[in-house]
Amino acid sequence: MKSRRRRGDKQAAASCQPDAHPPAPHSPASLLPSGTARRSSQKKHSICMVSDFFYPNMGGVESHIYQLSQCLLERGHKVVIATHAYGDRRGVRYLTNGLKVYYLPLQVMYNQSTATSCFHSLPLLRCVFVREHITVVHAHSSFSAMAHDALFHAKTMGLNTVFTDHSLFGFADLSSVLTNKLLTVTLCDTNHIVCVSYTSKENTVLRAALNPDIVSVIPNAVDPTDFTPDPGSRDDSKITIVVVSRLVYRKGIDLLGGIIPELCAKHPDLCFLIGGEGPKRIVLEEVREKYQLHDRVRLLGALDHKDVRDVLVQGHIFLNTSLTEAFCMAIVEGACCGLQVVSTRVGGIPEVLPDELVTLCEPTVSSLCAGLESVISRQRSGSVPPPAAIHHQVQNLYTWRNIAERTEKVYDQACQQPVLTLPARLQRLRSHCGAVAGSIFSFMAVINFLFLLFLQWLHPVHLMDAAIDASGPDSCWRKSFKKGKSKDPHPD
Amino acid sequence: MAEEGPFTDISGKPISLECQNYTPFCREFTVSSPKVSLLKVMGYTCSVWLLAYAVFFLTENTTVLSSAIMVTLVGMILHIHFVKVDQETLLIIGSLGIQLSSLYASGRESTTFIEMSKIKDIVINEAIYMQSIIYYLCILIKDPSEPDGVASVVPLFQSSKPRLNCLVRVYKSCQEIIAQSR
Amino acid sequence: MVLKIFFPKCCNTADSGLLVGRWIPGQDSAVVLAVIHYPFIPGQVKKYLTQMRSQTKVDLTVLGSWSMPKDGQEGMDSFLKDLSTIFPHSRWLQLSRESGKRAFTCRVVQENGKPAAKKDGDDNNDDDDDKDKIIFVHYDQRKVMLSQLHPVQEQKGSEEESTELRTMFQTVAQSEPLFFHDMYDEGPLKLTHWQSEGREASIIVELVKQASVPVCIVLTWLLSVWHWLCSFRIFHVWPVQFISSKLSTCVQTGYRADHFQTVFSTRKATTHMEFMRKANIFVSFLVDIALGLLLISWLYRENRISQLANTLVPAADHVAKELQELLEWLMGAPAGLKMNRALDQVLGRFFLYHIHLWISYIRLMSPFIEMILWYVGLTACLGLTFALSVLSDIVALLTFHIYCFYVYGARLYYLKIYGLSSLWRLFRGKKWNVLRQRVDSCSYDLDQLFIGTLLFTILLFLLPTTALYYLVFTLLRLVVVMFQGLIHLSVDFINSFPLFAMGLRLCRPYRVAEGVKFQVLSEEPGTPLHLRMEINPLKFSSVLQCYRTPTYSCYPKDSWVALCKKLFIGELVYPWRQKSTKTD
Amino acid sequence: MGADSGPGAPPAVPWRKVLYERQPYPDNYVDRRFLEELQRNIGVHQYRYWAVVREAGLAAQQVSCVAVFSHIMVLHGSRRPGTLHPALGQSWVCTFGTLTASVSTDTVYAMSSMMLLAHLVSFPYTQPAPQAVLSLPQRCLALCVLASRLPGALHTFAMLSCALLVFALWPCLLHRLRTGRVELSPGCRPGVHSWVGGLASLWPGGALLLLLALLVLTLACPMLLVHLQRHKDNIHGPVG
Repeated sequence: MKSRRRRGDKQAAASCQPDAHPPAPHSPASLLPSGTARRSSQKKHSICMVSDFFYPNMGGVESHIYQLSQCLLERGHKVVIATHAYGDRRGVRYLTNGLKVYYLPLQVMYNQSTATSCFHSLPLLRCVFVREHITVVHAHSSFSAMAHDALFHAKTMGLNTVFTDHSLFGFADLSSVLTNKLLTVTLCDTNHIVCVSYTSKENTVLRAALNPDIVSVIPNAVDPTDFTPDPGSRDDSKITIVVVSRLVYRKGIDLLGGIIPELCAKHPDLCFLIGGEGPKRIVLEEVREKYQLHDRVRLLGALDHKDVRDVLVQGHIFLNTSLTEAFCMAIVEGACCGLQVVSTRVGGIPEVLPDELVTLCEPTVSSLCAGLESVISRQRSGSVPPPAAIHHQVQNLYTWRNIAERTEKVYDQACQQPVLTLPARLQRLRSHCGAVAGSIFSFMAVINFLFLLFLQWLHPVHLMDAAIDASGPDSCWRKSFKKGKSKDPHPD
Repeated sequence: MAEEGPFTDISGKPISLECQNYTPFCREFTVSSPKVSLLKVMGYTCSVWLLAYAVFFLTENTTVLSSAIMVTLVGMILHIHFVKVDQETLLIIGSLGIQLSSLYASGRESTTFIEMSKIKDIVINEAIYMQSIIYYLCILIKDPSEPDGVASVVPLFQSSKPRLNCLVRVYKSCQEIIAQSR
Repeated sequence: MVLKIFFPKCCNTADSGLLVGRWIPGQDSAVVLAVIHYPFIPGQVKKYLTQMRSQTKVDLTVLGSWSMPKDGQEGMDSFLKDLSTIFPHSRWLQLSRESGKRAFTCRVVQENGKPAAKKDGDDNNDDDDDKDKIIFVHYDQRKVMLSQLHPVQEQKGSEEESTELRTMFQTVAQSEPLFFHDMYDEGPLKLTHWQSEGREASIIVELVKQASVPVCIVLTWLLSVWHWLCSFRIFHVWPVQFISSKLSTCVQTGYRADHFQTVFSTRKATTHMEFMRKANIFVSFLVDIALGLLLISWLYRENRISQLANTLVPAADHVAKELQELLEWLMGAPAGLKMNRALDQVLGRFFLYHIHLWISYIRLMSPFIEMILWYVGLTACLGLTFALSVLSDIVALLTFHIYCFYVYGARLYYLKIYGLSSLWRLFRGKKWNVLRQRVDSCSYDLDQLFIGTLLFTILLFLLPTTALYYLVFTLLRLVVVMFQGLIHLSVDFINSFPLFAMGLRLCRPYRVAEGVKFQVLSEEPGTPLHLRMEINPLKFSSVLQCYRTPTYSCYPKDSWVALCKKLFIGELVYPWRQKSTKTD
Repeated sequence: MGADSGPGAPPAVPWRKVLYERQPYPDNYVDRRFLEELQRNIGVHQYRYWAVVREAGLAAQQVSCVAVFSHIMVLHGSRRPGTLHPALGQSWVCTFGTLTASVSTDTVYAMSSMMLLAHLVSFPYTQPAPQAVLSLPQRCLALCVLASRLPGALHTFAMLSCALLVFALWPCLLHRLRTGRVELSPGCRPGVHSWVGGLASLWPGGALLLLLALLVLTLACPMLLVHLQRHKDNIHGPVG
């Protein structure tokens, strides 16, 4: 791994090519003239974002896709989103600025992720890719089966692919071994990969056995106007600790259940405000009942995204107990609201905020309690900076415009790379993913290719109506708005 | 007044669009799909009967034959009476309303008239149909309780399913008339 | 805007005269109702119109003039033009028909007397102004007057919700008094409308209308007597009420009494829906009685009753025998299943004793069966529904033993499942928190665990035996329930089927209108657009949905999944709905 | 700072692994320190042989308990029914007789041995013993199944009380000993084992098998564990 990296560096330095990625040994990409690269920054892409997770579901991945798409639209690219149908919401919808969303009727299996058979989503996804003239397929989240499927199909159809990994995985247990194998297969011929933090990049490179040069690090961002401090709305007669997260194992709710009784016994003026819903809620409820803390631990249940800020500003300290986290948006939001942030030192969290804004602890009850105690004593003595100062410091750290710019460069780079032909792809799969998995997935790739041929015969491209662009270079969205008559029948 | 274009439906079968201008505010669009092909009917009938005969040969039960004949006959009658649509007509009369009618292969005609005061707009929409995504023309019906809301959507040319170029043509002339009558 | 003129077909060939009708408020359209012929005295026309206005509550006015060229009436045109000064108006229509042409020409004169727009055959160089557009809609006055537009709007007050077509239909329907004036009436005015050739009426209908009032009074009195009888205290004692609510005959009697009350109320049906409901109930009542009489005429001929009785008793006996054999089979090793012998024997003997009781009961009853059947058969003269309900009750009584077995089996099984599920939670160290409706973790003592597990073992090993008995008797019970359900469905079908509305749809399709359809009449170039308006009848399925008499089967039912779940956990299932579930 | 803005010459500022600072490196820059924080075998406990042997004693002891129980069972089964016990739970005990009457003996044995095996697996061996949630019900179930096979009510009753002693009360006593006075517990274990040996002498083959099993469990298995320690290579990627 090390020798390969050096070679990449040398090559980049020698050729002065902005594209630092060493081309794959069996691809003729290195012959691209550098002029194309310079021109390509002006080039507009047609991007299809694919993920199982999108609005109306709420979460980090969902808002990432939405905000990134909006900023890319602003920069003149054409963006469509493909996700699965959420209950009654199926078909085609338009969001702000002509962001087109396909809610495809695919069966949901578990945790909002679709069932995968590698093939059954091909007809619909092919239809989307063809009629929208997609050039780049950007899949999100390794938990999303639809994203994996879309990458697989896009490669079969010869489109450029980009993948964003939003989460960290372990290596030890059986399920992560299987997921990592799947990720290896999916990513071995993907053009470019985006990770949200350096730790996440290391994790992904290890899991999927990737060349680190095709992995870019682009963090998430937070809209600072949504998270403004409001010291007036908090009760200064007591100290409030806010926790906003889904109540699941990965977010360390068991740790929280250990912290609450210990700190509440020590500080009689301490309150907990917990927003979120999940299977671990029962742990907190049992703790509350056991120690009679009904007036000091408030469980707010599921929060809408717009209510999060109003909850955050009611507290003094923001606590994050995650056991694993690629890039913690929650602590940025907390700091943006001017709170003192206490967090576990896991995953990419140490990279997110400067040391003066966050107190990092080990993911144990005793370490977290010690960290919280120190912050509480600082809060009591009044030696913490005012919320407005913290907000001012945080607000320009992560902005969506910057993220979109950097992602655009990733697209430019991905578009310069060739998409592997079927034989090359089969060879790559076999050489990269081990004998057994490689052979199985080569077989799948062949079947998928045959299925694509069958579909091309059954439903030829010339019979598909090209979609009218709502966004992108020749968007009719703005034009039609000026005319005062919109083609979009569904005002959402 | 009739205009013929090289129009096809979404599966590539040729259809014809006939547009008749009665007055500037009254137009009629007729989309006709190809008639039931006799060859196809014969093919289906023959295959069903051959199958029935094979079963009869194995079981030596004559009810198989008679039931096969009944099934083909009833199936054919149901098909031409309820499924196969030969012609779909859209009659738009400015300030009065829009009338949709479809003529089945058996000669049965079903008609709906929607008054202009109930119509919010005519639009081209996208929908997922079977395993593909298609464009279709539809009428938006006003919600009486909410002036800007849409109560329901009435799809047009549901059985012939023309492609976008045909839809755009109908859409444009419909919009002309609707704009006039406002 | 486009001017729309609704013109009755019958006036196409009318002589020249004045157009009487109404401008529809808010819309740019006029409904022509009749033509008043020349000669007339304007004062009399005005008087007649005010009289009609008060009768019909429709804002009738003179819309304009109608000219039909005939030989020797050359000066008519200018005369009709001058008429516009006599009648007050905002707009004056001048319709004229030329001989040899089918289309009309129309000229609209505004209040200032200047022709605002004209659309003549000879005047082709008209500017494309918005105002010169006229649509003639020809309608069949009779059909429009008699038809009822769906969905039915009962409130007359909601004028702003009613659309143009609805208002037009209402106008024609309300102007009925205008059409009573036919050509044989003596009077100063001559009108053309659909009844001008003579009024339609039927002697039988009029006679029935006259006769119905005293009949209704008598029947209402009889009904009140029935209600007085029902209100006796004795019928409200618990067991009587309970049993009568479960016997389908009693339920059917209740329905019938309700229906009678609706039909024979002395109040006249004011709205359309009310009238249709009455008519539907009445017609299905008649059909029901007719079917019942047919049944009687079949049943009481050729000694069929005794034949029936002679087959019924052995059949019940046979069923009991079969059950006995089934039980004996269950008491061995049924289908090679290994069951707990002791429990098996106990249960088997218990059920066998029941069958023994049942057989002796049947033996005791057998001499009287024929007589009972004879009297019971008479209920068919009250209608087929009664006969069917009685049949359902007889089936329920004859299979009472099966019901008993089912209840015993289900209760036992339910207890077992309940015990097993709570002990399984104990097994995993959990317990059911009743207050919070959730499963909590709980630390049990050693002895609790020990005893709990012992009990769990016992219940687990006894479960197959109980489950088998439960399964067999549930299947038997389901057969009976399905048969009863079939009977209930057919009774319900007869009770609720809107026979009258269906007949109306079949014979007079225009009476139930879903909407209208238009047809472009072959136009001649340069004339206004002529459309023919026809009535689009309601679909049969919509008729059924709209006019169906509400009965108990219209209430939402348990889904199949819920039924299966109930069966699995051993809750009792009944062909009727439970009181407790209804309140949920 | 974008993917392709990397300059030819390395910038003067050293790269830092932080996201909150805009650094003059491309997004896909790979630093020398890449994967430096990769950790292997963190938190791995280095076992010492005799300590493991001592811990394995607990497992061996549980196996012995099962053996004691099985032995009692066999002894009971080979005797003829004696006089009925007039004591409590007569009717209770009687029902057991009929429970598995229609199930064949092989099935009963198979079932009970499965249960006992499951018990051995799910027994809480860790030192601060949590509550025996699954283990106790499992052995009770095995016991009930076996007890229903016994010829008379007296045997069943005796069996139940004996099992209660071995399975329910004995672990309690051990727990007390372990938490109270630690020195006693290793001492009493050989006692149990020897007792087992004495009883098993009625069936020499079985005794031999048990002895072998105990030896393997207490001596060979720890040795294997300690030996395999050397080959451990566990990636702890940057997971957190």
